[in-house]
Amino acid sequence: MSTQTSIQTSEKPLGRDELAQRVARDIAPGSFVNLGIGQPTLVSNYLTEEQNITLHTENGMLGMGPAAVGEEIDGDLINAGKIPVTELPGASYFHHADSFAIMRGGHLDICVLGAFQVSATGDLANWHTGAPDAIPAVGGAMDLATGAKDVFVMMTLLTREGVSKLVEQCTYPLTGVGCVTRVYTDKAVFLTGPDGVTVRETFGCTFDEIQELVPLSLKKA
Amino acid sequence: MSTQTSIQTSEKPLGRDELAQRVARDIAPGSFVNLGIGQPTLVSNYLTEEQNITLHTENGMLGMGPAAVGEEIDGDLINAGKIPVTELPGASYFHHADSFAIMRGGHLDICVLGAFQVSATGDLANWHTGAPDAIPAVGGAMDLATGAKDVFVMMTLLTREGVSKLVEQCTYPLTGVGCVTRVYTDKAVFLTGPDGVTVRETFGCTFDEIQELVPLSLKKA
Amino acid sequence: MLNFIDTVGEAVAGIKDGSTVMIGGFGNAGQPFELIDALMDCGAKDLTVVNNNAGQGDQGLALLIKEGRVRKMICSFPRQSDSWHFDAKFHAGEIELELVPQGNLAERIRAAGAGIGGFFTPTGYGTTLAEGKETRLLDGKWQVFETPIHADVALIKALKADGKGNLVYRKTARNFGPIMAAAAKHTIVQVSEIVPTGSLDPENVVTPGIYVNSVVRVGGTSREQVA
Amino acid sequence: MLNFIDTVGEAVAGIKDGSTVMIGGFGNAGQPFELIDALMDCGAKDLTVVNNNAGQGDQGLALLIKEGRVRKMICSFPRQSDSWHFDAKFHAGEIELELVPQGNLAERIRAAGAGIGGFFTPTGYGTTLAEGKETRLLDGKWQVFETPIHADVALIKALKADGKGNLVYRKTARNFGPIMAAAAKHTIVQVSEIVPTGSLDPENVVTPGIYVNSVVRVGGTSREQVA
Repeated sequence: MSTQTSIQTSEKPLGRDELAQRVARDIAPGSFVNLGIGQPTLVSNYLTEEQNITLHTENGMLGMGPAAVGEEIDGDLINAGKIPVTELPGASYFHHADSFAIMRGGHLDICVLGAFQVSATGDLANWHTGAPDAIPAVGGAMDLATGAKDVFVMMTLLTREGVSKLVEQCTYPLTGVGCVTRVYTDKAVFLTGPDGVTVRETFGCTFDEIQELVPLSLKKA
Repeated sequence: MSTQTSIQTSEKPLGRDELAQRVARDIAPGSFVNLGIGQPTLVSNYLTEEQNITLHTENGMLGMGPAAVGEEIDGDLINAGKIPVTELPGASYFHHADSFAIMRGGHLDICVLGAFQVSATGDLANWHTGAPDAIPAVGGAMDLATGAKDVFVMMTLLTREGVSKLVEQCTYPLTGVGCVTRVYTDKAVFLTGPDGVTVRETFGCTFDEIQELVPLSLKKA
Repeated sequence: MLNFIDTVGEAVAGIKDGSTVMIGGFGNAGQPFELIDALMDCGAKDLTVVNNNAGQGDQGLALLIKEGRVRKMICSFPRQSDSWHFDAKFHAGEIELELVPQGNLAERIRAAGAGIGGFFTPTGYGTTLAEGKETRLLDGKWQVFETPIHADVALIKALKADGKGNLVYRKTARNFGPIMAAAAKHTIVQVSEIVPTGSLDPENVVTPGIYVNSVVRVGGTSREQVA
Repeated sequence: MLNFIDTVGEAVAGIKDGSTVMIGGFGNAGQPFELIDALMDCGAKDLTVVNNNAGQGDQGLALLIKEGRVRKMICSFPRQSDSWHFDAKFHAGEIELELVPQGNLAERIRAAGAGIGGFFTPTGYGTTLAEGKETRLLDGKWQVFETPIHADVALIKALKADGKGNLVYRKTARNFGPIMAAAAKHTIVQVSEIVPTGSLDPENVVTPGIYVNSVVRVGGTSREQVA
């Protein structure tokens, strides 16, 4: 292993918006994409018209546009986070079973999800803290995790307590097994798969510094 | 058993059209009905406007109208027998999985089918002669037989050779098990079910004459 | 048999204690508030309710839960910022929860309407929500056996009905309506408008009238709010 | 990835020997004759074809069968008054037949598109078509286990496509189109008209463009005939 910083592509760790921009840039033109509730929704702000991305929302729509403002707000047109959104030309509506058939049948190119933890083999934990008094709520997370061709995770690499969320094995309840293909964090982008975890690029730190933070053996891209 | 003819409701055996008329009369107002290919199709000629029956065709339509004539003929609007038909006000079109969901989900009140044989317990054989060189073709027969709330069979009671088609056990390959609820024939109407076969009415013959023809023990209505 | 009914009260009058009731809607979109209010008023209790959520704020399903009329919720996402009535009942141990991944919820409802006795899906495999369930390797993926969710009654909201009970919906308010209509023994629909038979294009009907039993027009201002 | 293609020949050029090809249509309604002719011309052989029927008369699928290009048919109703080419091949032992009840055919195709690994259905229980299949008592009915039918390619016909590949169909020509589009890895659609994006009402789109890979406009006189 070398400490050279050839994969360091930014002087500083990325902020939430910079990270969203990075994810957006990596989405192939013409893709059909579902952006999870919360941080992943920011990605839509950085998709360009040339990319020609079609956004899916699990509550029954392809061709979702930006958040609705002012007069556009319509209680019958909301996204999975129950936020009023807009409709782009070429949109379509369908019922819930048809909407989840799109997700579960492997038709989405990419979904972007938040996470509590991702394991070395791409297991995802993002729906439940496991706390005994927490009310569990899963929504469409398991369907997205299992059904999309590529599952991208967006998260900070460390918890507020400084513990890595990229782990050997998840301690939080799983959302899906071996489903995550990429992990975008403030400090690095990781590729996950059956062969282990590869660091594709780092932000404001070196590969070795990332390796210090993460309790599993990393490979360099 | 008595030879009195109180259940004899016609002086003569019924012709195909009279039988179709009899079936039509027995369909409850407001019903959703699928009429099988061949003889059952005749039933539609005798449904009245007051009955408000909605016809389903398995190739994707509710609210099917009469056969198309002249200018009405449209290759995109056909019935399950591939005959051009018409569309009534209040019709709807849907794809094949949705169409068969209507049949298989138990939503049709009645389907009317032809038959080679019906057994004492309501088994139906109507899709295959079992001849070794015959090319089998099943279409939607098994779905209708299994899915409709009531399965009415229309057939002559006897084969050309004079053998009863109402039998103790079917010798032809089955379409469905215990699915037939009524059998309309030229000589009598039978109710079938777990309790055996009941003769509801006879046409041009007595109960005892029917019992002579049919190789299973019949009950009188 | 299709009936056009004058009031939401009459429409829900036949709902019995102990029924399984599907309620359409995702958040507030497509939620039949007036029918839920009527269900509240009719007094039916000991209900099993199937809905994506477990009520929001102080209205509709949330109120029904608050009043202790719901024995069990089958849903995918009970916990929301304003789901305080469900939260309280749940923490008090006064309501049962069957938590179902949203796609399984939709597919299980669809299965009930389509006469499917059960199916295998990869969703949930290896998670606590599949614990105790049969699994099988199919098409190279481990899958979990799931069964249909049937209901006695569905309460849904559509935009328009014609005289045959054919329905069309509006935007993402469509959501669970069509599959719940097919899955329930008795489907009650509130619509904004009843139009003459023949005025809906047969190509565009979303729920054919065969799935609809009772239609009630709900006039006046929509109570829909932005969540 | 969606492409608009100038000719049916280019549209089918990528179909390889040994492919499983779904072909839409019920009788002649919705059958993509021009795409089938192009498949004939492109020379692909050893095909497994999924269609409700096994060709009629001397055109389309019937011709493909006559020329010995179809190794196996998966269909519900091969025997028709004018299915002489299939009949001959079948009696000569030169074509394999998987006979599937029509509702199982539709549901198995739908399952492939929806990511369902298998399902139980009462259809076919106790018949020769369920011989050797797993059965199970569910919801009080004996049911048979059926698996999805996936395909490499679907050839379907729709009325219109917009610039996003969204499709609408016409009357009973819709039939297998929407479910085959979802079940195949690569879906090729012939349409009568390509319309600007935004001109199809989003409420009325039947097949969303996500299921469509190649669109080719077929002009001229329709070859549809009344069966």
